[in-house]
Amino acid sequence: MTAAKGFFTDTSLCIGCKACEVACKQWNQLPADGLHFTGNSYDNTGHLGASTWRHVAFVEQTLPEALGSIEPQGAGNGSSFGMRWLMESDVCKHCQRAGCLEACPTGAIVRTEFDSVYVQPDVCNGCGYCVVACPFGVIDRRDDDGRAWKCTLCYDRLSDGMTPACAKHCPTESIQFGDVEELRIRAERRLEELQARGVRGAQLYGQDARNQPGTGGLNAFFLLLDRPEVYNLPPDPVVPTAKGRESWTFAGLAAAGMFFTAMAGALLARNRSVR
Amino acid sequence: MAENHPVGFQWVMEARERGATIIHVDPRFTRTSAVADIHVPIRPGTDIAWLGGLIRHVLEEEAYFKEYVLAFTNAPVIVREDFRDTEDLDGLFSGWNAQEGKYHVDSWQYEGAGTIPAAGHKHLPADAGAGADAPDKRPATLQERDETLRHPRCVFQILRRHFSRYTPEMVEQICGVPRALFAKVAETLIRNSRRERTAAFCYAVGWTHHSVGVQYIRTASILQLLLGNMGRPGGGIIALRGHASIQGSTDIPTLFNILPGYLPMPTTKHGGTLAKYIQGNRSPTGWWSEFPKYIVSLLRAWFGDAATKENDYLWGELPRLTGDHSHMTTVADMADGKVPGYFVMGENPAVGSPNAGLQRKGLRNAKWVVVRDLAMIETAEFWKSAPEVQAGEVRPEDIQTEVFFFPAAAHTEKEGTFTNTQRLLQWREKAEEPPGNARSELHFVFHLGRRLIEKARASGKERDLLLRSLVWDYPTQGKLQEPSAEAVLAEINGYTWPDRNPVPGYAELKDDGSTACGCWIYSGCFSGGVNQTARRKPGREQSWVAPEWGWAWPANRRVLYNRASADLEGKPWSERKRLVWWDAAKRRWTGEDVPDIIADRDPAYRAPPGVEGLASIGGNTAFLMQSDGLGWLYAPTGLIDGPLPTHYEPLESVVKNALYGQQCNPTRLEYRRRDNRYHGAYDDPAYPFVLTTFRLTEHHTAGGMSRWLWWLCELQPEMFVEISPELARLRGITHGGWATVSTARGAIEARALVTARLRPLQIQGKTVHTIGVPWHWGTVGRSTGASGNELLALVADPNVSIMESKALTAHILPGRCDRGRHPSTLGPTPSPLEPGDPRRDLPQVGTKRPMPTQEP
Amino acid sequence: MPVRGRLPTIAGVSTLIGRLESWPLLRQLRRSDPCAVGDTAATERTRGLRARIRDAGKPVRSVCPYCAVGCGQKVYVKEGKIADIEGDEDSPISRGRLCPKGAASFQLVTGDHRIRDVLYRPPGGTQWDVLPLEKAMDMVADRVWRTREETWEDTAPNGERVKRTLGLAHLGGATLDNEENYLLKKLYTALGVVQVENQARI
Amino acid sequence: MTAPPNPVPFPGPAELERPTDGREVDPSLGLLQGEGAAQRVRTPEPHPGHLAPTHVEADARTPTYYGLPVLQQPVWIRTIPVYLFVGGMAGAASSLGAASLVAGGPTLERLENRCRALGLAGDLAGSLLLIADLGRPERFLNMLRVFRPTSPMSMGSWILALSGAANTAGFLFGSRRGPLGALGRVGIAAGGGLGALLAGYTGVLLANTAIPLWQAARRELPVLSVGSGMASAGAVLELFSDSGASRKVTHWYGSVGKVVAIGAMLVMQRSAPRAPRVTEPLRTGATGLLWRAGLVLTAAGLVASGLGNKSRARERLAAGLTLAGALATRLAVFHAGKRSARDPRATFEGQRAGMGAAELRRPPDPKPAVFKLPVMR
Ligand SMILES: Nc1nc2c(c(=O)[nH]1)N[C@H]1C(S)=C(S)[C@@H](COP(=O)(O)OP(=O)(O)OC[C@H]3O[C@@H](n4cnc5c(=O)[nH]c(N)nc54)[C@H](O)[C@@H]3O)O[C@H]1N2
Ligand SMILES: Nc1nc2c(c(=O)[nH]1)N[C@H]1C(S)=C(S)[C@@H](COP(=O)(O)OP(=O)(O)OC[C@H]3O[C@@H](n4cnc5c(=O)[nH]c(N)nc54)[C@H](O)[C@@H]3O)O[C@H]1N2
Ligand code: SF4
Ligand code: SF4
Ligand code: SF4
Ligand code: SF4
Ligand code: SF4
Ligand SMILES: [Mo]
Repeated sequence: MTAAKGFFTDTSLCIGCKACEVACKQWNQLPADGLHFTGNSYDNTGHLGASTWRHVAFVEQTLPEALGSIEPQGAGNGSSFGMRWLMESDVCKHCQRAGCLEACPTGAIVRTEFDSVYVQPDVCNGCGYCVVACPFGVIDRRDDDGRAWKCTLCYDRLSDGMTPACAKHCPTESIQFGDVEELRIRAERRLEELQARGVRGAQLYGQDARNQPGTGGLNAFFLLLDRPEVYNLPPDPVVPTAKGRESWTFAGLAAAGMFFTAMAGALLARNRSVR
Repeated sequence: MAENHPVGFQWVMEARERGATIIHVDPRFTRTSAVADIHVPIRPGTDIAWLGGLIRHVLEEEAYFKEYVLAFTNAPVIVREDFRDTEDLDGLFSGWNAQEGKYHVDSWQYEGAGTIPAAGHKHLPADAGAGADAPDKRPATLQERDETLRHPRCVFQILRRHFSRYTPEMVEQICGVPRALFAKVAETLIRNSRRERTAAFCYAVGWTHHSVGVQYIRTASILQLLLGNMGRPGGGIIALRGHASIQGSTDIPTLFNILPGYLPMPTTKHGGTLAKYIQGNRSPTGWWSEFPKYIVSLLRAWFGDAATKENDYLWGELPRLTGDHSHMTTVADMADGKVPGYFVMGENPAVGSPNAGLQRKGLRNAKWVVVRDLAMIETAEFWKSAPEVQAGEVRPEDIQTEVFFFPAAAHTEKEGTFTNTQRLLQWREKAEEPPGNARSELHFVFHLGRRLIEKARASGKERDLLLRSLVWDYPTQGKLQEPSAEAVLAEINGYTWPDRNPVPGYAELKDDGSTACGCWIYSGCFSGGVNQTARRKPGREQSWVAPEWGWAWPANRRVLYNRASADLEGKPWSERKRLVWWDAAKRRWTGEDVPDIIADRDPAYRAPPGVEGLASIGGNTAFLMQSDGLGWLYAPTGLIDGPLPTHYEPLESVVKNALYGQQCNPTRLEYRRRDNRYHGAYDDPAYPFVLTTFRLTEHHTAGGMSRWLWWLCELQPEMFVEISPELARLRGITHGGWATVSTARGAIEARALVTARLRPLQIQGKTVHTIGVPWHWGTVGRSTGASGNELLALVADPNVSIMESKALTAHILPGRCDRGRHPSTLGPTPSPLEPGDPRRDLPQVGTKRPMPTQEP
Repeated sequence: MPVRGRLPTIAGVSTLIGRLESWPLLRQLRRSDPCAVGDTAATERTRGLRARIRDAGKPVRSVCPYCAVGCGQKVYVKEGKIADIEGDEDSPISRGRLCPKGAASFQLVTGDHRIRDVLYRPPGGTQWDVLPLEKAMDMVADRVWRTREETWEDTAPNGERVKRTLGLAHLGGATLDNEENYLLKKLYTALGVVQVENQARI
Repeated sequence: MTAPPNPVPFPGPAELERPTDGREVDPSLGLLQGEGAAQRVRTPEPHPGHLAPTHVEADARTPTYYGLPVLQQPVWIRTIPVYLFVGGMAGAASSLGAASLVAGGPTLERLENRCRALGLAGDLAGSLLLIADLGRPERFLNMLRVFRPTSPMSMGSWILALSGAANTAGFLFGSRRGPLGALGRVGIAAGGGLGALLAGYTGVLLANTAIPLWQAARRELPVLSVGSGMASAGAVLELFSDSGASRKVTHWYGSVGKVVAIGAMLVMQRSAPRAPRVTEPLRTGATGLLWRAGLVLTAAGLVASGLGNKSRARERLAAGLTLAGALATRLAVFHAGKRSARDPRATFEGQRAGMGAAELRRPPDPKPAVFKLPVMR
């Protein structure tokens, strides 16, 4: 196996230009999702979906405690007027323990030699189970197509030694692509740097199993400037399978119970009739 | 910048990561503000006051870079005795002529020496006094100076007096910027300037789209010169220009007032001879003394053998300007039926130009219109889908304009060069043939030209002489008979005449007709017969200047005025900031970049007084194009509205000018017409809010290149306006609901995006609300909506005829638009001109403002 | 389904075996891969997946047509058609990056919104008609000539020599190439047209 | 001079403005070959309901992203709750059938036959319901491409398929003699075991997801599934019971099922005491009503079938109530899950309250041996 590849998305560098969204659509030649004005800041995409594999979130925050303060933030978040505007480019996390992958009954979803999670469109039968199994709400089935789709980590490009389209085109290197191991180190260093600059709320999200035990770490992880919820990310996601064992146990017990009930009933009836 | 030049912004982000401080001055909190260190919300239209405040601060705190200022600027130069400043005349400079409604600039001149603006006079009012008739042609080398900067009439002292009232308190009163924030910015700027550090200013149309737009940039120039930030790495004033080749279309201008390479268009003032034209525009000193070579080579390139020394190279046959023939003037004339034929190629004025309704009225009143574009646009469908047609006010059947739509080839379907915002020419290769009958402009002009030249040959009339003489022999290629763009580029580069060997650069051009050159500043782009603009040595294999990628004018120089990066002896001011320097051993200038000075001019050389020509360029000359080689803190000539920037309110404002009795720029271009009504100068009760227009990263200008693309449309699917929660509350507008914005020119509806990114400002004791209007939408395309330019008026900066789109007044109401008749569809009956608001001008300014056009 | 009477042929059996061979379940068993989350479950298509521009040959070097930053673009052409447009890593300006507009230029140039015919709308017309290119060019040349003749002025009303026409005007240039602007300005000046303007003015 | 109008009409922008696939590549100019190029697109694109202008006042303590869902909603259509209902019933019936065969003796032969029929019918109907829900029904066989123990859906498919096979064998041959009969009886017995799993796994199917409500109820859901399956199988079989013995058996079976189901439901309501938001859909709104209806109907079915001497009518009433209760319960669970997915606070508050990975006793192995990474060439 080649080294695991992934993204470190450093939101402190994002300028919300959406180049990643369009570059992804362009490379993958995805259809548009229609024209829907949301009024949610500049985010008219809303969410990742079957034909949106990159999504840029926009969060306008007034910082009450900073009102009137003109201290530069150092991280550059223009907050001299008590306001900041957070932007984050969201994508499939290519989880170490991927809910979608573990849930897929057809084997349409596989893990590749780059340690990414890939949906094979020639296999997927659209059962929709991956959709509910992803703790991040990433993968989705396109109704009119019938199959589930998500970021491929540009599997086709990686196979030819190319950088994924979104990372390549990101003007500010907010999306950094590379070996996950190396990205992790870079991310830790970046976090320290930002903390030293006094950037409020800076935190890593999902860089390893320690940070995110529920998923065993993400191959596409993030540096956030606020709590995950602010960006619509779950604070403590967990791969559903991790809790599945318990469920199976109860299913087994219940099944056994049922069988015993049935046996008991049958025996009872037999005894009665014999008597 | 993050919004509209996102990929350029990577360098800003990189600088930030290396410790640079980013300050963003913008009325709105934008994506740029989001990553900046300091955001300064400013009232639209007040940056001169803001920058003026910084200048005053730098001067008062003695924070300027003294050695630099003394070495390279005109701070010590002494100005004529009869000069009067706005401080003396309540907002006017000396020389105001109420009869003509403009300044006579004699009194602005230096003591003892004449001046010619860099690159001559590009605008018509360059008449009496501005140097065109050159009352004072004494060479700049004769100017009087006071190196101690104490002389009361030296530029430095004038500057001090001029800006003395631009105090932080005044800045707060005018711009709405709190004093503490001002202090913070001033301190940051100063800390990051002068010898060891540099600061750069980036601007785009947030600074230029004002009736004082040019003076905005002048203010920044003064500040940068004082801080020693010009011509140095990481410094300068960086114009972030608009379209892919907007710079190119200015250098090789499809503009009325200049010829290629910024040579002025002939005007009637130049009379009939080339000599008179040269006399009025050539500077005796500085690089501009080479002027004759460029005009003669141009004429040779255009008219070939027909242009001879004897016939003045046919200069006398060139068309003349008599006034302002700029876009807005032409369209107003067209609306009055004076311009029957109109070509629009790669522009969409029905959406992009101010007072869109008036633009369309112009199209309706033309006889024929040719539109060339990639896709269907509003300018071609004005007779079909315009708002007034949709509203039934105008019937297509009644529109007598003949319209031709020619499909254009896309950038991948033709070869040629774009010049980007850093003056870099980059050659594009061709990927495929254009579809169907789509053709490049090169194809269109060339074959149209062929047809017209044939007609001219047949006519034999005198007026067709130029056409008959035109050098139009470009080779064509392929099935489509596409003219060779390289052949055209070779002509632009220039060659010897008549054997057509490429010249290596403009230094080799001659004024005797032995060279031909289509654009002298581009000379060198094809040197050695090699297309230098097609060079593509990967950036990572070169120095940080990357001189072997494309080709920059002039002479592949990447940083203009880079001589200023070294001190008087030619040593870099700072090793950290070195760019070019004097190599004493080789007796040559050298460095990372091509030095912006004559290569072997010894730093110690000083021009003897009175000397002319290139010999007037001293080894200390950092601003070669200026007649005196100096950075102009004070502009004795070249500007129509004053030698120093002065804060005037926009034509339409919400407050009185706090500094002067003169409310607006006295020389602004007004178009007083019934279909172009103006609001009151200030406090107009019908239009109580400030309106500013802006762009979105997701769309491109008038939308022809973005509103057809789903991938972009879905990102910003609908027209909206940005307002603050306070304004929304005040007007009862709900977030996401409809709002109607109106001015005297029109009304539009849009979704309301209520956001704290817009904040009300406290100005002179009142709350000022700003409405932010993106203007990308129109009636054609996959995402349609109202165009912001329905709201704007024709009104312009006098120097460059640029519109005032960034500061005006408007009204906003909740709900959809229920507009009355569109002002531009009002009948043809002549009406008395609107008198104009007397509060705009001091009484002595008079009412005789020359208006570029009037209704018939 | 009754199969009686149709004896399985050898070929039939072998294709069946072939089918079974590619049944990942069997692969799973053979490799004793309990979960089949990797290669076992991959299809031929997946294994052979490569970037579609792999066989497009050398890209055409271009420049983004939108804004003045001038980002480098690489245009990949396959079978005479554009397969992909992306940023040019070699460009010292853009280092391979593009903004959303630049990234969408594939759609700009290949979209079906591109018009292929010369369209003509006569005075008072309510719809577009199609004109042949050459004919349209002739018509435009005629109109230019006639309008120029009609509106020519040798002298201005005040008697100054002007040698021009104010009856013709041009707009546009910032989206065009230098070579195109050059020919435009050259031709217009020779025609005596002075009202030539572009985006630099607005 | 005017040109003669060319008869070819220009396809007006109106036509161009009509969206087709959101790519609109002119095939003579560009190639549509990217990974997503094969995505089929219907026009026009329906509006995703949740993207309405919202103005969320930033709540500093419990932020959400404009109230937008964090998870994707289940894309399953209504056939799925029906499948859960049918599958549960079939599984329970098969189990009872097997038990009758093994332990019931001749008295329960007719019952056993009915169980077989119900089991098989349920398997078939369930398969159809499942296939109907697939985005690409023609690819239903892909369900048996691999065996993925991590996927309850995969397990379920195999269970359903094997159960279907076993029940078919049982149905066809169960009453015969000889080796075929033996095979049939093996089928019945196997069908019984598989049926028990079939009834139980549907609970796991829901529980093994990221939907907060379902995940929180991961212990109760399988039990509820089984109970509800027994209840409905009991109700149907009781309706058709011909002998007192079989009636007793089915009554017993159904009643236990109902009791279990009710018990599971009561526990499930309280499954997330730390984050009430998670179980909110069970308490409020339409889903809450449906849930309570399921509970009440099931209880009513229990009461109606359990009291004294039964008339045929009362028997029918009891069966009807029970079936309605079971169906309502399934629908309630399904729709409550959808609501739970739509509510970002259910996810956020649940996980903040320790219901995410925090409640795992042992965090999952980041790279469990069982998922050893196969190397691709
Ligand atoms: N995405 C995208 N990029 C583009 C374009 C596009 O349409 N879309 N267009 C291209 C073109 S043609 C051009 S010219 C450039 C223009 O680039 P910009 O100049 O950046 O364009 P705008 O958004 O029109 O204006 C910039 C900002 O000026 C602010 N502003 C308004 N009034 C004032 C003022 O008085 N003072 C100050 N300091 N700021 C003010 C506005 O709030 C706005 O944020 O962009 C080019 N790049
Ligand atoms: N209110 C307000 N108004 C403004 C501004 C503002 O800030 N506020 N900004 C102003 C500014 S800075 C500008 S630059 C203008 C821009 O306004 P316009 O230039 O009118 O707008 P664009 O949409 O860029 O128009 C360019 C057209 O050229 C076409 N095109 C592209 N390439 C080619 C080609 O090779 N050949 C041909 N024939 N056509 C081509 C495109 O399809 C497009 O339709 O708008 C101005 N208007
Ligand atoms: S984020 Fe979701 S879709 Fe992506 S790998 Fe993880 S579970 Fe799968
Ligand atoms: S929808 Fe497709 S990818 Fe998702 S689980 Fe089902 S088969 Fe696998
Ligand atoms: S890696 Fe490729 S598929 Fe995934 S978001 Fe980026 S561009 Fe899209
Ligand atoms: S391309 Fe980069 S900077 Fe732009 S929105 Fe995406 S992540 Fe942010
Ligand atoms: S990619 Fe974006 S930033 Fe670069 S030239 Fe194109 S429009 Fe400008
Ligand atoms: Mo522009």
